Amino acid sequence: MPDVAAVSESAAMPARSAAPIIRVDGITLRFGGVTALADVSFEIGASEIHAIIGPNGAGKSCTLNCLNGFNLPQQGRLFLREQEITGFAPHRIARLGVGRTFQGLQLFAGLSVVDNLLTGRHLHMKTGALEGFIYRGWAHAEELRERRRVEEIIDFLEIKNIRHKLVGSLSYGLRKRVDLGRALAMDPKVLLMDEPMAGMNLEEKEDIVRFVIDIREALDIPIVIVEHDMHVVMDIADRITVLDWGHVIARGNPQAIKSDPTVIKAYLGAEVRR
Amino acid sequence: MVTIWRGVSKTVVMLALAAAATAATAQTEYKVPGLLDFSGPFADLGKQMMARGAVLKWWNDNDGKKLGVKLSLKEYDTRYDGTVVASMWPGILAEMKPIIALGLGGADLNALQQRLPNDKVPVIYAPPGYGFGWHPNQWVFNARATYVHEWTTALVWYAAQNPQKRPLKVAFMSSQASPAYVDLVKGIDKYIKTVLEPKGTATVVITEWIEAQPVDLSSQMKKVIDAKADIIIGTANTTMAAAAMRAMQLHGVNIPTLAAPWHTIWPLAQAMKSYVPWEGHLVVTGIASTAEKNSKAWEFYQALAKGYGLPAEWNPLNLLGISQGLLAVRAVEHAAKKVGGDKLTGAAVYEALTTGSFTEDELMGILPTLTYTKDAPFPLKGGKVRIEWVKDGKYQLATPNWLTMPTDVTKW
Amino acid sequence: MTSLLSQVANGALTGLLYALVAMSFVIIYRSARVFNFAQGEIVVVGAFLVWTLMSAFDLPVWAAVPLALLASVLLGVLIERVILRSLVGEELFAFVMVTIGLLIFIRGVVLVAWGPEVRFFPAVLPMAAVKVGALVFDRAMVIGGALTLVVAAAMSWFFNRTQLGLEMTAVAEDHQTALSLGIPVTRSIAVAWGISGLLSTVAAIIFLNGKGMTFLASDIGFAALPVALLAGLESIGGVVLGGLIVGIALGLASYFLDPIFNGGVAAVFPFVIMVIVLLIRPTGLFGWKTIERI
Amino acid sequence: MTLPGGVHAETYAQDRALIRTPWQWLWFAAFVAVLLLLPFLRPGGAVGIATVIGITLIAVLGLQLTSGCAGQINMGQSAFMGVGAYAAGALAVHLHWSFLMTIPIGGISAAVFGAVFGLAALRIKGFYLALTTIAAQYIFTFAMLKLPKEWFGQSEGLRMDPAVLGSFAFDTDNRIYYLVLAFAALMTYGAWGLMRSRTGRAFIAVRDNDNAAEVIGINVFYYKTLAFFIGAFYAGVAGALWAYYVRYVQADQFTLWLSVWYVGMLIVGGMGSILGAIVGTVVIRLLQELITVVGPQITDLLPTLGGQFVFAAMNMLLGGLIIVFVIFEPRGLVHRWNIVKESYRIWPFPH
Amino acid sequence: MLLELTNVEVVYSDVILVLKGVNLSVAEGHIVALLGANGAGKTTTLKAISGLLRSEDGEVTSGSIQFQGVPIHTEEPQNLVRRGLVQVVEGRRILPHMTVEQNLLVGSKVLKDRAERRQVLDKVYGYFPKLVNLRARVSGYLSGGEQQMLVIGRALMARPRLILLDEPSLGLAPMIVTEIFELVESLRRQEGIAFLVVEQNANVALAVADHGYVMENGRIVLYGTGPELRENEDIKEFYLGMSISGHGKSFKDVKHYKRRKRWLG
Repeated sequence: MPDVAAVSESAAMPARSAAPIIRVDGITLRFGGVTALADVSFEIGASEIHAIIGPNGAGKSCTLNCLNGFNLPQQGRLFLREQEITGFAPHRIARLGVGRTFQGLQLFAGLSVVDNLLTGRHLHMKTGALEGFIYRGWAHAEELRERRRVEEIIDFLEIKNIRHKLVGSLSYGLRKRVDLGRALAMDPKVLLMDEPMAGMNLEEKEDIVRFVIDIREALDIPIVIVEHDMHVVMDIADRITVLDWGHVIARGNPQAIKSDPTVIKAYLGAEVRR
Repeated sequence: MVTIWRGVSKTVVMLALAAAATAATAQTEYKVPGLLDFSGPFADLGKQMMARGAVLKWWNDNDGKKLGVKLSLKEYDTRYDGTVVASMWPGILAEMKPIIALGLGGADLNALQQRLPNDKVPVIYAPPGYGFGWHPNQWVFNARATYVHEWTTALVWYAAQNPQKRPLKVAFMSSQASPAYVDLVKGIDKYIKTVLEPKGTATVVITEWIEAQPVDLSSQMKKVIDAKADIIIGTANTTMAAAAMRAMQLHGVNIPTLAAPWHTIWPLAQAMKSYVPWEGHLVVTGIASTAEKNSKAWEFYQALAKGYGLPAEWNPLNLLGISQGLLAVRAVEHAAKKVGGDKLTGAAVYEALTTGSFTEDELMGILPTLTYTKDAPFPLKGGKVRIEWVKDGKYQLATPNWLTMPTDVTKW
Repeated sequence: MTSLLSQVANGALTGLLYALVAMSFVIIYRSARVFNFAQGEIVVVGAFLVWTLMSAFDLPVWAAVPLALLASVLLGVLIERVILRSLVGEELFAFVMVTIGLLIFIRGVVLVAWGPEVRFFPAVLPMAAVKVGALVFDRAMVIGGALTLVVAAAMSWFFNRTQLGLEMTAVAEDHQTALSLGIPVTRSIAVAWGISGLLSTVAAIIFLNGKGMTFLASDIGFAALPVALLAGLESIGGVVLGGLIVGIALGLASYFLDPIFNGGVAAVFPFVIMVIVLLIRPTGLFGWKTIERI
Repeated sequence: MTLPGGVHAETYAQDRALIRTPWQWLWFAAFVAVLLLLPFLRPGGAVGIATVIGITLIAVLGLQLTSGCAGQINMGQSAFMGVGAYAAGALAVHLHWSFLMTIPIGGISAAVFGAVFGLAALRIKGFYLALTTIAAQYIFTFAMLKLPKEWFGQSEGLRMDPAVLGSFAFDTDNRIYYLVLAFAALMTYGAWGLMRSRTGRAFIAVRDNDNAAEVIGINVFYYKTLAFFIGAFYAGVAGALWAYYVRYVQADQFTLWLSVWYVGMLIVGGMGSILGAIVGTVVIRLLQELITVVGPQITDLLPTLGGQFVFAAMNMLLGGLIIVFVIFEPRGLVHRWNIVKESYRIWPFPH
Repeated sequence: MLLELTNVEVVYSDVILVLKGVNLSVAEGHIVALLGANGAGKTTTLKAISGLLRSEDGEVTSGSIQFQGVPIHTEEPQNLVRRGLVQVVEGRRILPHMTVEQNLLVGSKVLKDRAERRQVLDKVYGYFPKLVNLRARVSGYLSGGEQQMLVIGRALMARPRLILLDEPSLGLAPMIVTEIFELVESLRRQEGIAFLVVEQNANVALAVADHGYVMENGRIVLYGTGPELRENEDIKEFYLGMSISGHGKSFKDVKHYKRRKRWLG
């Protein structure tokens, strides 16, 4: 990846290819007695920003978890570029190029920012335990090479001056940024983002939005984003899937979603009789 | 920190030496390291075994003075942990340059026995030896032969008491928690099968492996009873012995057990305040008997207790400590006579130990006459034991005299 | 055949006794989320308390046992107050280590206070044989087994039926929720330590009844470990079943496997069963399962 | 990475380096010199203690990798050590292989045994895992007493000859000290390399958040197993060295108690750092030494107390110290040291 | 006022300032909604009131919290429950391995005897007839709605004056959410219990609320009566992004230099 930040933002929107990158085919996920997802299907096209919205607990995170292989749906199938990935272990799916940021703080608190990002490079590194033990030579060279790569991301996310800090000591906003950096370090072919704006102020939100748009433009990858902030979603999403209580109740572009009566109802909730 | 304390200790010793110098005695002082367990699994031995210190003091005042030798004992808590011994020993070597050392058992034996020939320090052990220590040219010495030697002696004697003139039926009941327990069972088992069985003296009817700290032995005991055993061997700690006793009471039987004095009758009868449950049970020991009073050993004990602050009572563990101390001082004595009290070395003491005999007289009747060779770390020939038992509710000697140990015990 | 039956039946009884010790692990674990490695030492302290009161002070059973039980409750509460309380919120490792430190410390205390000599534990329970057909049992063991069942039932009742017990179960489930409902979590944990101390002494009485004893009796703690784990660290009733399973399996194993391995299976077999069960059910047979989230 | 103010890395390699200032180099060089010259500076006692510390350190480093870094509590380290000792011992005794072969093979044998528990670690977590590893101890003792006598000697154990290199035998305290020192240095260096390379990061990722680690592409199953494998490898090497030091191997030497102490050393030093393992090992071992040294002194000075009382009281002291330590500094000495250092530091400063 | 917060500041782990001067009050028998985005500090506010903060290394560093006119910010949770202040923690924290009835009984710590417990229990069952048939069921197997009812019912067992309700609609179907808020409303009406409800679903919360507060970044940024807020354009936009006006420019138009400048400074 070239320096992402340097890519002009006036670059033309990449053309959409016809084949979907991700296809979710009727997945159903249950925990004990609770149905988290019921027959959910959708597709993610190449380099689109696809938002999944819905009330809290509607199954948005569960959807991402299924895509990651973290949760195994009882029914339905998942495809990544027409390759079926249902039942794959999460690390295998990650290897296929699915990057992910998390809703809560899921960084490795005992590692510095640089090392957190380097864990994102894990997939692309080859040093085994033995080379690590010897360290000189190969392992060292790879370490430096990957470090260079990670520094690009640090540059892009503008977190240079905190690179050696333990992430446990960082503020919430910065941690979210490191989380994004770690996902980017994976060189993802698809990026899943779980509530990246949660708990941020307007300025921080603007930053993240900028990063998201830049990433899409520079990497030309689809981004699946689960988000509550409708403002952000309506502004940046190409397509939106609306989930409610585990069901897909609407999908389409922002304009269509905004005026969809089912969506309004789900979001507003039914009027309470007084 | 260690350095500081070593420093302090040195100062203390120097002061003591200065004080000794004013007394104008020309004794050459040799420091003797003692390895003991005060907080590990054999902590119960620690207190009793300190009797060996009294022996050294006694000897310093008597024979030591004549020879110009003074032995000062320093006890260490090894927690019966090989790691502690292994890390401590080089320091002891460097600081004390010992000519002899007093050990405790398995843990320090394990950690030291391979290096002692290089270190040129003989180490004396009080309890009986083990098969796994039976190698030539050892610098480790037991004040008596192995458990197997001692216990088979008792077995042969007991079989001879058997009025029915049939092979004595032996049951083993011991634990595999420690190699030591396994070792003694294996040795006796081999001796019975190769020597006694062909002679029709004894036969092994059952071997029951139990836990070292058993909860309940009633079903194991049932098997032993069903096997019609005449005697049970191997309950080599008090918990096993007590649990076996309970199980027998449960089944309403009383099969005699054979063990060392500090395993069964003495500690448990003391705790239970009664010898009655132990009627007919035997113990065997290569040292003087506590059942015997007014013997030479008893007199020696009295002398130690009165004059040298012997902390413990007239009991088998105490005797262990005394026997160990005695062998040590006599070995030093033999060596000093040969090379002179101011020229003692570990090698000289080793030579003294491996050549010549230590007479029962020298050993104050606590030990029988011992003759060591370089073939084994214990006297292979001529060793003797005493057998004690509970008869008519009284703890007493089963035979008036020492019994000679068999010489046909081969390594197992 | 009788021998097999006898081994299995006596194994089951022994297993029940282990269950009693395991229960004292479990009661602390479920409320405080701490596995107390020093439990075996607490059993020893309980045992010495009884011994001191009965053998040294010559108190009668009816006075000595309740006094010892009371003292062991206080000991449990004291440990919680002084040591565990200051660690709330620390990592798992801290708890592992602090109870190990406690183990070493209590052992030192026991050695200083009572010394390493062998003691004869008084026969609090009647010692006699109970014959069932060809099988012979130790009456004290049978009483102990029955007592274990009674204690387990009582504990089950306490934790499921009484208000205090329910509150303690709530603490076991979720400290914060319990707090939000007005349950004093730290007090519940202290009560758990108290109960656990009590059970330890009861276990000591049954275990050591009329036997020789030294400070090494603390091995009972490690012997009971497989029972607690196999059952799952939250379940009171499960522990009884776990004890029975381990005991019976032990009986079977020593009958069938000892001849093959030339004995000694009893020491290792409970651990082998434990590992196998945990591989299949990682929180034991009756332990609480948790759902992981990201 | 804590640096004094004003030190900036010019290259990533420098940024990655362990020793970065001239003063650090000086201290390091002095430390190495003391270690190398120890037998001449303080012959005897110090060498013996240092040898055992060196062996212990290797085992504790392994435990640090398994437990401190990868977060998998392991209370079977001593059993793993035993496996290494027996494997190396058997090869040396029966096949007369060189220690250059037997020590690594001892390590690998232990590693394979340890990896079995790593497999379990995927499913079993927390206290359950810690207690499961205790089973290793019982299985080890059982196996060593049951496997054919021709292999491991059963209750007799294995008696070994000194390690030999050409015609040079490691048969004195000083010689074996250098052998252990060399291995300890190598293993420490290796642990450091492991820690700051891909494997170490994966370990910490698995420890801090195994779910997130899995999702970003770290094979958690593999790394948990690997953590046990490597940790047990270290234990195996330590065990093999122990075998060559004591030249006698028996199951009795490797107790659960020892594993417990290893965990204690980690706690005192600090979880998750190589330096923590070193500090913890040295501090606890010296403390134990101190007690074995001070005990007799007190007994000498106050003979009326008797050794029994003094030594038991020492145990109280040691246990009490650990408790106090955990309560007041649950993250270990190294953590405290870092905090102290932190307060002197002006880094990070805006460039 | 039943509950009054004045300039409350909360710090976590001695460093992270989460609440930056919160003023808020709840009158006897009122329903007050506390709205705001994720991470705005709503839950922290509730925990500061109920005393749960301290169990998470949080601390009220300045300001005052008064309940029934008495300062309570150093009070232990159990004493607050005794005084009638109960928090229903976010995420339907049932005690999953206990039965429904056990769950309810656990909440009755402050009641004095069995008879009283029985009586309150019956009353709760009266409000939640669904739970009667489920009383012996292990609560982990209940549906989300049933669990939500259970936790509210459990809070009622303490006979509270004020319930702090954290996101009751989380992950529930609209119908169920409606049902729950109807219940809240009827509890207020019949029992006179006051509620402080943290909610993301503004509409449903404001429909029953007498007053509402909007939080952002640890501060109260908007205050009004229920109907006022419901008609407020900012609220609509804040929660729904439905309005085309408002924010003024699209997020897409944010410029790089702005970030650069701030980060370099």
